[in-house]
Amino acid sequence: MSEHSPFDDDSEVAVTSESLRDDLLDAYPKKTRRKREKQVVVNHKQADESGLVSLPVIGANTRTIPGVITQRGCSYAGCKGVILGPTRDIVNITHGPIGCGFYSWLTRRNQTLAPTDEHDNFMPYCFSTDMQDENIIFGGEKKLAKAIEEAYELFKPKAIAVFSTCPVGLIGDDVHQVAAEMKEKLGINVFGFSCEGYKGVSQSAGHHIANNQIFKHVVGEDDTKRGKWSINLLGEYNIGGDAFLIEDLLQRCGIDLVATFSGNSTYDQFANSHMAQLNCVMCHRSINYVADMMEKKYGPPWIKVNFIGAKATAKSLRKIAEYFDDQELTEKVEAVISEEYPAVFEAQKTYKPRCEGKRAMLFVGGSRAHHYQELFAELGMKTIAAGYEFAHRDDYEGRDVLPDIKVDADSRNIEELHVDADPDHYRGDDRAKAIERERAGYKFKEYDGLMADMPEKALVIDDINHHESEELIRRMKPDLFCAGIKEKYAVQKMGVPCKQLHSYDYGGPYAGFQGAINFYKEIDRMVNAKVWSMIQPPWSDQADQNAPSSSSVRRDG
Amino acid sequence: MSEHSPFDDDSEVAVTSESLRDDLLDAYPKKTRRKREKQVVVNHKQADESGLVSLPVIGANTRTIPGVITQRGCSYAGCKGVILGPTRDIVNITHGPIGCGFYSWLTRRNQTLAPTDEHDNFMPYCFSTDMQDENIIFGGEKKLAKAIEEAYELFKPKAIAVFSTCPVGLIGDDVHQVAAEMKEKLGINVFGFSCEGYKGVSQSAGHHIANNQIFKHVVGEDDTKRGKWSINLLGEYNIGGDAFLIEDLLQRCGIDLVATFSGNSTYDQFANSHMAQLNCVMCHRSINYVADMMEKKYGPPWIKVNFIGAKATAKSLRKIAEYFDDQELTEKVEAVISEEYPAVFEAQKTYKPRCEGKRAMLFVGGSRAHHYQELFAELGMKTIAAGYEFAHRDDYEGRDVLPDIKVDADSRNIEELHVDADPDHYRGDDRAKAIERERAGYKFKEYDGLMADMPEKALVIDDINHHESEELIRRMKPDLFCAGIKEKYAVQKMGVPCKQLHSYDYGGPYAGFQGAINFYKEIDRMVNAKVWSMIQPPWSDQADQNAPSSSSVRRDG
Amino acid sequence: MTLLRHTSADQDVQREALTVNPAKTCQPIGAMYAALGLHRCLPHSHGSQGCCAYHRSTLSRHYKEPAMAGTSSFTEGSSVFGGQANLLAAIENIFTVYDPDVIAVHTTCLSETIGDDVPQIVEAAIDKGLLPEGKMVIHANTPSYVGSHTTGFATMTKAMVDYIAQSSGAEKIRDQVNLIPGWVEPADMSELKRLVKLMGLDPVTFPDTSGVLDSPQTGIHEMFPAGGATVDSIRSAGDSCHTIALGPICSGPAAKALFAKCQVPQTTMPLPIGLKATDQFIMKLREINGGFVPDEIMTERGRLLDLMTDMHQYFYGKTAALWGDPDQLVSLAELLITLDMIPKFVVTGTPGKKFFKRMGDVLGDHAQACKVDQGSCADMFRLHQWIKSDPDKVDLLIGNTYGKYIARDEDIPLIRHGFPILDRIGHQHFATVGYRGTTRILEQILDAFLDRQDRDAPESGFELVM
Amino acid sequence: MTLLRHTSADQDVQREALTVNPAKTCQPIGAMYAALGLHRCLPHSHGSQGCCAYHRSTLSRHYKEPAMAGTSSFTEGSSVFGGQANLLAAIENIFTVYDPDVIAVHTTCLSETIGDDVPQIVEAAIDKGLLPEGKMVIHANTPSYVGSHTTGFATMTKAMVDYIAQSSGAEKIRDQVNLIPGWVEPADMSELKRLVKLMGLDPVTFPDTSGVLDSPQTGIHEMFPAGGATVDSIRSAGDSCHTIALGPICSGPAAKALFAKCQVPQTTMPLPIGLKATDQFIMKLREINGGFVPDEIMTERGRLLDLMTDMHQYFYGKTAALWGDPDQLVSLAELLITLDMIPKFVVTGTPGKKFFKRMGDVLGDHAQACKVDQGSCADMFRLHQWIKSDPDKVDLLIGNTYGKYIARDEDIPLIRHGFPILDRIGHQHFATVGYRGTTRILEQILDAFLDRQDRDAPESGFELVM
Repeated sequence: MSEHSPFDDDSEVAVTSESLRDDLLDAYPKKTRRKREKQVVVNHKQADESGLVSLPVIGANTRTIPGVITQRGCSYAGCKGVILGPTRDIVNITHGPIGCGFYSWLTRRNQTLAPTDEHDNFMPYCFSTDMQDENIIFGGEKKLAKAIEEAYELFKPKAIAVFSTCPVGLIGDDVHQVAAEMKEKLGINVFGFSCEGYKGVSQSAGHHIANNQIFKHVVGEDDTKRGKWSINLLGEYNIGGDAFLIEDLLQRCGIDLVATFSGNSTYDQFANSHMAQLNCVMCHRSINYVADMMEKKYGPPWIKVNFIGAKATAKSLRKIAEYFDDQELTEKVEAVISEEYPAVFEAQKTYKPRCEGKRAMLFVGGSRAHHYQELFAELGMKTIAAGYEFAHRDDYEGRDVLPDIKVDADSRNIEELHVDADPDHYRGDDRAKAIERERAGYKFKEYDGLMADMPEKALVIDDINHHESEELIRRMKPDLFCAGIKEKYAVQKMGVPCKQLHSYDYGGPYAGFQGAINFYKEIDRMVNAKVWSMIQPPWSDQADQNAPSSSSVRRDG
Repeated sequence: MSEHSPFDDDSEVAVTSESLRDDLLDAYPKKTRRKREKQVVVNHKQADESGLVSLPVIGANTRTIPGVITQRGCSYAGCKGVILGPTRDIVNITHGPIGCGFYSWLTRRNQTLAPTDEHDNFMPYCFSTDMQDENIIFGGEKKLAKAIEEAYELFKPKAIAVFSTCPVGLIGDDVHQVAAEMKEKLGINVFGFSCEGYKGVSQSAGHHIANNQIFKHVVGEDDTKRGKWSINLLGEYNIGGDAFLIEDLLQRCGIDLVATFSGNSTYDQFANSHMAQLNCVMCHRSINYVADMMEKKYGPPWIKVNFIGAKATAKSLRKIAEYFDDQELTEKVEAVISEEYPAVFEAQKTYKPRCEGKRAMLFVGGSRAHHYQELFAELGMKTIAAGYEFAHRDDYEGRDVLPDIKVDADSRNIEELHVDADPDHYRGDDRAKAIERERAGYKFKEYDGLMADMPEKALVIDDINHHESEELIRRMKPDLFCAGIKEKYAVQKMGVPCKQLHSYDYGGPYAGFQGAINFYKEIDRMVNAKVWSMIQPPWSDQADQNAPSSSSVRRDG
Repeated sequence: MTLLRHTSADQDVQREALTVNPAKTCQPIGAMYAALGLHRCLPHSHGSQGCCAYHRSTLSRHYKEPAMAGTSSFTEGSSVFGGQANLLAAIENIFTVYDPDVIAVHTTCLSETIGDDVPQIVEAAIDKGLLPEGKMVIHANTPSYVGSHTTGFATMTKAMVDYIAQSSGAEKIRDQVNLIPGWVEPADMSELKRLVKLMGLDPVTFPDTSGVLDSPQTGIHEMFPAGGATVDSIRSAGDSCHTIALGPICSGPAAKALFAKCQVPQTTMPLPIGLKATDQFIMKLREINGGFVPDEIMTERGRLLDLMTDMHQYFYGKTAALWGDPDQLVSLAELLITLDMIPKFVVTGTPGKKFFKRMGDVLGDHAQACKVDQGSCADMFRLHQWIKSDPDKVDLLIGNTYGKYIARDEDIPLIRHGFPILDRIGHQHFATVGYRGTTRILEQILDAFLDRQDRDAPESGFELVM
Repeated sequence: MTLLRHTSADQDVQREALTVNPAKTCQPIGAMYAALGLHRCLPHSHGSQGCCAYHRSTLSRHYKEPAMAGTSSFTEGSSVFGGQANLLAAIENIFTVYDPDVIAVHTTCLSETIGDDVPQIVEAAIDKGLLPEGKMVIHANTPSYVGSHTTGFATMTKAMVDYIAQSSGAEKIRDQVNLIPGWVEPADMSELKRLVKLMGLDPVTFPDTSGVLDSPQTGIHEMFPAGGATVDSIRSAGDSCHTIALGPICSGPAAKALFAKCQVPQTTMPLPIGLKATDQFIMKLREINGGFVPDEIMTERGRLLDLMTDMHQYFYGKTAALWGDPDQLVSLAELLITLDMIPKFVVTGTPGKKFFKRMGDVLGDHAQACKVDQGSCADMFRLHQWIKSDPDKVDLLIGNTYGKYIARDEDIPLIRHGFPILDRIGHQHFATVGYRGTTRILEQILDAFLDRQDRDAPESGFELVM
């Protein structure tokens, strides 16, 4: 491993990762600095004598410091917006003041495809109890019950979900009780989420709350048997149509996709998902515990996959095939990869020379800051700094550190479901197959995290804030910065293109092979756009005279 | 007949028609005044002892005075734009510099309806020889011949027409010779028009030139027999879809419309038109001579009709039925009128009270300034001044004055075709029927002109110019002014709505019963639009302080 | 395949609890937008960090600009024990790291429900020496369960008066007027200032997001862009001779507070969108400037009228459905009425007493032909049900981006106006207030109608000229 | 059913004689438009009255304004014996009835073919005492069979120099520059003047149709509206320190004539549409003003750039077909190139030597991928055949109203730009020059693309946010 900072080679001033880190931290008051020191890490990998590499420890999944201008959102956003948002046929009622429902209304680009007009698709609707002053004072349960009834009467959905916003918990509304009563009364599934915005330290808490309730209230409701190569895809949210591309690949391979959690998903898919033979986890952060719970309760093992990047996609498909260990499947997978790869090579030939050597920074999400490095690598671009918005230590350092993670008060507040094998539904055959495959050297539950893949001495920053982003950009002038909408325009004002990796800037899809090609094109567009060279006016290199004040130079004529 | 001017009753100042006429004329240099005196006429109708009413003599179809800002256009416009424009399947090539073709390209709203994609419709195309300097110097015949060939090769039309622009006649290009040669060469009908802009004194000359050539080169080419109640409609140009409504009425009456000259027309209709039993003339000015020629050459008589105004439409339909004198037809016509009239009454009930008593002025065209008075009358509106842009004395004073009209040099230049009965095609039966009907009191070739229908002492102005229009409006403040696009915005700047009666302001259709209703609505809209009352700012009745000059009041802040 | 297909035309159960597709959002985002209109001010959301993230995202998506703001990042602990520690930390961090002149704190449903006393916490911050010399913290109480984004905007605007404006005791400055523009685009604020200056007066404009949320691309990110009302200018608002508050909902409270605090006479009037409301605006300025209107403004007025006469035939009798904020809706409805159009359906989620009265005044004779609704269930779902059940489909939709779903389903053209506009870029640069701004709206409406006419015309009726 | 369906994609016979759907019109209308930009001037068409009727109609349809002009109303007699009598009568009538300060006579193909000598006729008019004291008649030779409407405009503009401009012999006025804007909309002329003034210079602008062809509705018809370049101002053009001629075709000849006549140094540069051409314009003004650019202009530039960065993803790689006038086309093509778009097909009917070279410079590396044509048969028919035969349909059309037929047939969005725009209202009020004007074009392009995207999106891809 090279000892020098990834910054050194291109920059004119002698910035080292360490010096830059110091500079970032120097601006803070003492207490703030102490906290941030743990989260701003130089990726110095140390190999012991046996060659075993150890990574630095990073602070993650801890409270955001007030006032720093964070990227993070809240538990409600993670629960209602991210996890439940992409499911089209559940009526999602936000119980609270109007804002939360409003902001999470169609803003996440999780696409869905109802096969016909007869199929429900409630995603274009925003349902809210629009709590008013009096509901805060006298309680909102009655209004919530009424709202559920009204929603049922208008839309006749197969399920209604209720999402709690900040005041709901504080005033003591029992959404679960109301949900249970309405389930009884209406005869459809109704369930609630205690995903108040203050729960946990980031969206991550909301993912957990969402997944737990889906696991409790929906998974296992439908025992219909599935085909021979059946899988679930966990942690894929169909941003910009990613899931459509992945679905297409799986279908062409003959793999039976039971459920995606939750891109392009339906209630019925969740209900049947425990019948899949294998769980494939995309976003480790948002959902690895669901895979664990399914394994415990129903038997199917899980593996980590990644469909971002052409190489990663091929690898993931092969890994699935390898699990099922069936010649027919293996051949199909290879055939699909052979069909897709020529166009990828062609695209790489075009775009790599135009992007090679450019430097990217990625600060986003709970897996994207890692996965997208694959695509940049395929373009010959270097990721010189990265970090997550809401990940935990295992997402940085790998699952090996799981036992070492301290559970603090904020995380303790998030319910951990205790799951045992379901006597009626546990499938010993799946378990047996997993054990057999593991013996053959197949790796389950394997995730080494982001840091292992980052260059030596790259900066890894958890929960980055505006100050740190701006300093990084100002000092390092990367060719591209990846973040979200809140960061985008500030970054671009510095003359650096910013790719949104939440919404894809309304581009995409970027998953799979076709998606990789889309991404190459998009990055080429961004890093080679003429506009960045035109920001300085042609007279900027000439000394300006003192301009008269504008009032004095105006005339009539 | 009332003796007082139509202006007196509403206006506060004592303006008489005579005084206003004087005021209009006073602005002119002597020579100009002398000429305009003949064309600006107070409609003083004198009845002799026998009750026979004689109208004042008006100067018409005389040269426009240079510099007065006239409404008029030229011969080319009348020929290519008005008469040939609405025919969809002739390739019309303008031989000349680019402008003439450009300005007459799709600007007249004469709609057409090709029944299928396979039918030609060249109206959206502009064809021109785009004459250049060298063509003027060395002659343009070769270029014209080549252009005709190129047009044929690209479009394979059944006929090509060539229109001469000003320089063509001057440099001596023989378009007729070229046309004849190309007709020979290509095997399709090719014919030319000597419609140079300087021919005659207005568009009217162009109409004549156009009609003559169509009569010479196309009419009579196809002798297919027609049905029992067959007519041609002459002088209807399908502005805004008028012809579609008339076609519909005729069809529902069972009348066989052979050809319209030339609204929604085709080459084949013209070719077959001589087989119709009756010619019905809408715009007397533009085409009455064609009716005469057809009568002479082929036998069918002609009548004047008018489909502008509900009453006039009913009357015209009945007059056609009366001619054929067939119970079946009469019943059909009455049935159609009965179907249409209730909606007309309903509309009149709604709109008449909103428009009644409002005063209109009409200065447009060669028949519209007369025909549209019907519609205003149906709304209870008064036409207090009117005149034509390019009509002749008979259009004002009625066909009785035809023998008295002096043919001046300008008119003498326009070819008069000498037509005799066609020995092979003259239909004596049609002629016999006409004579029989005439004996029964049926009136052919009857047109009393505009003045007979105008109120006593209304102002009748031929070839009005901007000065006269502006004075009329300034002095009389009519509620509505009807003219064309050149006048529209100047009129409206005076706070008076201006209805275009060439293009219908991109509204319409206004013909027939439905068209009448459209027109009522439109006039109600115009005379009652809120906007006219808002032109003066609310502070206009308050004295304004002297504003500081704008430069001194600007500040920064 | 339509998207909002799940209810039939006749289906609008009498709802009293469920809001579907709201025509409003919550107070704090309004407070944040207003605070961005204060020069060198960092808005701060005292509550969960999700609120701040949502508000910043929405503002950035609408304005295509950075929307910088801090949050107190409440966790469960702060929700139980109060947010004082969080706000103190925030104040220290913000002044240390970002160095604004002002922090403008607004509350959320969370901090309001637990009852945090922001002024008391700010006192504590001062006591602890967390406020650098010359810096200030202002605040507004904006619980999300009261009012709407527009009232949040109003409340923060009023806070600027409460905290900053002062009467120096001297005579009022004859040529200086306060201009409270309400929630409009940055370009609107520029345009309003231009008009006041043309009228010979010196406007103290607040909040003023021009130069903040329409800032130039210069290669430098200015944490605090050049625009915005300065503290000094707002301070001097107490000495202005008059306050013009545009829009009673957004601007009325600040104007009234300024009168109460500094005795500046005030006039609250409609947002100058459309001929009549702009006439009213100019009339008032003319009253203040001693009675003149410069030629430039007369010309702009005349040009608008010219377009109104030229375009009238295309507007006459056409119907529209509108949703959004009351201050905008009243003026837009009036504009349509002056064009002889009919604003057939109008909804706003924002509550407030005088809306029906104001709409009634504007609609006049047409009131019977129009449906107007306001409040919690006066949402876009109701509007859409009205549209679905109307046999004469309305000709036009005017409102924010969410209208595109109705536009698609019902095949009705949409003019994007109001907040938020998430799917187009540029609106912040084109004013729709004043005579000139109204010409833009007219052009948009005309284009919508004529594009439709061109699209639907049969071959024979496809026109070159219009 | 398409309208321009009569030729298949592969059918474009090598034409040398037949123009189909021209991308130009004739000189006289340009002379008339230019003359309307002279204050208290009545344009006069020396030829058949049909020319004048056509030109006035077309100008009125484009500008939605009166376009007053006289005609010599040639009949067959005048065509044979010459138009002197007609012009003398016209001069007498016009001064008597309409009282302009200037009559601007232009010729037509008719009077040119017969060889009328306008200056000699004017001499005769003076001899006969037909010219009142202080009045003048200027003239331009604009045979319709030479050049195009744009060169006619150029010729009348040059006539203003030839007849009116004078050098007083004193030193040039340091802050006064001549601004020859070329054939642009009235709002463009206003915008250009505003920029020059912001740069601290005093523009002598001619012709100047602002205030003439965008005049207000006041209830009074002004035969000669308030706008237009005055004779006095043009007279003083000879004393300006510099002439900036925008567009070599429309403005170059006048600038050169002014240099020859009064030794005013001149710079002929592209019309400032787009970032680069506007930069060039500002650079030149900065050179003249001694070297400063005020903040206001820097901000406008930065805002344009901001939109360019924000919108870039929607523009990148998109293709367009353009037609119209060379001065516009060169700048529009450059604008598209700076947006990373490709102006794939470009035609102009206007002849002129440097067009290919200028387009080549602007297209740079893309020149090979683009088809450009000029002259008689470089018409919209050719452009349409190119579009039909291109397997990748272009994404956008930019040009005058006539493009709507191609737009309909090929289902490609059209942005109306140039002359004439007959089927929309309002364009004369919205500048497309300068940094601000360019933002309007950007907004139009973006709207065109996004409206299309919304229209064509499947249910699953219909997006709220963009």
